[in-house]
Amino acid sequence: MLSGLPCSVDCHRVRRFIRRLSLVLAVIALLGAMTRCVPHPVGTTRTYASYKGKATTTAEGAVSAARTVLLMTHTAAKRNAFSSYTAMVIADAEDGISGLIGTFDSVQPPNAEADRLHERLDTLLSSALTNVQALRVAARRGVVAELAGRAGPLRSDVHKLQAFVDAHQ
Amino acid sequence: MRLSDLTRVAVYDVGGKRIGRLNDVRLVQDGPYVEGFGAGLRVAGFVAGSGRMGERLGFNRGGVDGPWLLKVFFLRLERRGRFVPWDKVARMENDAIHLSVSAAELRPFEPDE
Amino acid sequence: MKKILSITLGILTAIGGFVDIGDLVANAATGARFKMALAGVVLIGVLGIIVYAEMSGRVAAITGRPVFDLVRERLGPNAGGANLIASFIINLLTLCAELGGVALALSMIASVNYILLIPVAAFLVWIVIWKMPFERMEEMFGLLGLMLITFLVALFHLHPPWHELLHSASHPAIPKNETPFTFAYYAIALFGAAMTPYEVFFFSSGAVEEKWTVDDLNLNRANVYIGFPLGGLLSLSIMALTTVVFAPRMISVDTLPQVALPVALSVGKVGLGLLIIGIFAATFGAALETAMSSGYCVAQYFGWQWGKFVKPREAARFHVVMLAAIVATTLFALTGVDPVKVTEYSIVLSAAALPLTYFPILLISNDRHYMGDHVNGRVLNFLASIYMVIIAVVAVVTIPLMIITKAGA
Amino acid sequence: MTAARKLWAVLDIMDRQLIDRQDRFAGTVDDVELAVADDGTISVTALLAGPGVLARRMRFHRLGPWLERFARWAVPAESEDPARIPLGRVADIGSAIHLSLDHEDMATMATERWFRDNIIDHIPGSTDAAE
Repeated sequence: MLSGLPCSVDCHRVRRFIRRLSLVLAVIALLGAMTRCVPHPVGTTRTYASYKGKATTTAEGAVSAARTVLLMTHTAAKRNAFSSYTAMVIADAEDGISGLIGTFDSVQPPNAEADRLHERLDTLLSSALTNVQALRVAARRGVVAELAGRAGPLRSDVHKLQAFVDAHQ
Repeated sequence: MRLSDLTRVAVYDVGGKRIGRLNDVRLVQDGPYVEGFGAGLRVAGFVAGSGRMGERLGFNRGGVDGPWLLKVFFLRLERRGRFVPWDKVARMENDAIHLSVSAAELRPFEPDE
Repeated sequence: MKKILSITLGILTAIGGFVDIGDLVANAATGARFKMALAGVVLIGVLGIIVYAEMSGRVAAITGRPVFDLVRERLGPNAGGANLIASFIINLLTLCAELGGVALALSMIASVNYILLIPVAAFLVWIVIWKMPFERMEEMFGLLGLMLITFLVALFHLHPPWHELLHSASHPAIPKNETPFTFAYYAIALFGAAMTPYEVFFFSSGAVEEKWTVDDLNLNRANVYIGFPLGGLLSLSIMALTTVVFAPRMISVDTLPQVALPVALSVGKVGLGLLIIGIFAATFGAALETAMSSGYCVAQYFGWQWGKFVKPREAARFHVVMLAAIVATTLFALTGVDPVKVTEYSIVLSAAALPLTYFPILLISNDRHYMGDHVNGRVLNFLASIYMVIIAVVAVVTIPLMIITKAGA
Repeated sequence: MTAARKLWAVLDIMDRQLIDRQDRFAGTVDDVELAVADDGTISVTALLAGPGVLARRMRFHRLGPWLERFARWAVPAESEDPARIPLGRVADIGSAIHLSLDHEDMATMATERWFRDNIIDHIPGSTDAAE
């Protein structure tokens, strides 16, 4: 191009600016392209397949939270944890599940099939949330040792959620 | 005058060809005596190069001695710069230094100087 | 005992770097998600920080110049200033998260919402910086942080399948429900956690605070060779614990209390209690490290008087910077931001800023005008060069990866 | 007689830590002042330190001179320009630059003094020795 010819300071600056700008734009374009390759748990969706993907991710999250609670009740039953700590772990799981419900509900189901899927998962999630809540209340009251005995309903929620995940993968 | 008024100023040879920017200034402690310091610091010359940071990390001019990979890389960069003794400066303007010699007569700085 | 106390600088630096709030959770999360597949990254990170922390301590001992002084001196005010802004923001983000971490650790015992404990945590951090001599500070929090060894004890007590753990570590494989991008993202988070720049800011400034000289080079080595591997060991034992306890149950880790659950399961209340003390000390230590690093960076860039070796009124700007940093981050933490998320971001951002910090250290530790005969040896330079390349690659790919994976989601 | 010492102005002097005669940190070398003698030789006459000097060097054309004026006003120094450290007050140029000055007299101290007098001195314990 102009290299070799004398060039004012401004001309150098302009050239450098254009070079940098084009580099930045190229990187942004590349990232945009790559982002589409990665599955996302949340966001808008148009097809049933991607809606199903989001439903599975949500259910997996709920399974993780609920299993944390079960493990906690098991630990607490052996008198292996303080009640303040136990309540905190359960409360965190509860927050997690209600967060998942909120995000999942904000996704628009694309068709009638998705509506049915939504309804089924919603039932499972709210049941899990209710049962975790009950355990949290019990833990806050200090009846930590009895938690394991009260965890039966949550255990069956986990089974159902896991079955949901397995069925839709 | 401040050192920062000199650094990064464009340098032109006797034929008006741009040979780069002023990178660093060579000081020799043989100037007029300064009470409390000793012999003064006299400007003996300067190095003109591209003005990029890679050329003033101290591999050629300073004491940086390794690692091998970086040394090879940055020494080549620094060697692109040319040393200009101050007596070869014809005139100085606000944003330009004009030399009384041609670019071909200049050579890279040798650390022993 | 005196010997143990003299390496607490390394221990505190390493614990604050490797097992602060973000890393506690990041290590646990990687174990649960990838089993031990990323253990190698921790080892690579440990070796990297050993190489560069040793250099920074040696330069500080011989010349009295801490890291940010070198950054300004060799990179100049512009690139040095860019590093200052980046490092300062990273320090603030991390400090904010650590204050949350200290509060969380307290609330695991105290049954009080952790948000209410954040101002308490912040005040404690400030009063320690204001009042406590540097050596007392590092001894107290370095030694209390050793309680985190409970992680290791809990791991042994579970009689884990060592062969499987070792196999998973030596044959890293990406689980089939994960993408290479998330795998790489977590690898960078672990590497970035091992090599967070505030470790060398703190370590080298600490060497100056303790007035190390050329006679203390062995002390420097002892601090580095014991402290950082210890941090790495803790990090790996957390990963192994969650590999054993959480991965088979498909539990993913995203909160700090969850990290302690395998320990409670394995060694019970006493272990849990000791662990919580350790977590408190580690997050508190990291809060001290980042709060003071924010003061060190700014003061060293501008050449102001800094350090706890003078009275606060003789280093007024240094103390004002730290006080302002604590106040600002406390307000930010009180908004209820998730401390774990905040450190994850700050670790990854710091990975992008690594070269501007580590490159000047490498230059000066090779500069005969500074170091005389104590310049780097060949083997060290060979290793350091390899790490410089790794650091440069990491710096380039970090932010793109963060965008692609939506921060590891 | 030994050969005269040789230095690079940017590499060996610019941006180095200044240390005063009581071993306190006293700013960094933010610029170097040069003067042309009658015979055309140029020599270093002073080191310059202070936020204004740095800002001007970094091409903040308004902020730099303004900060320099502020420092001159705020620091009641013996010398008329507190940002200026005459070469005669430079004791040694090494990995840091040692001065035979007191840092209280320097431009870099203007903000330090303000923060000390208006904030730090109001907090109990500010004069406690740390060790």
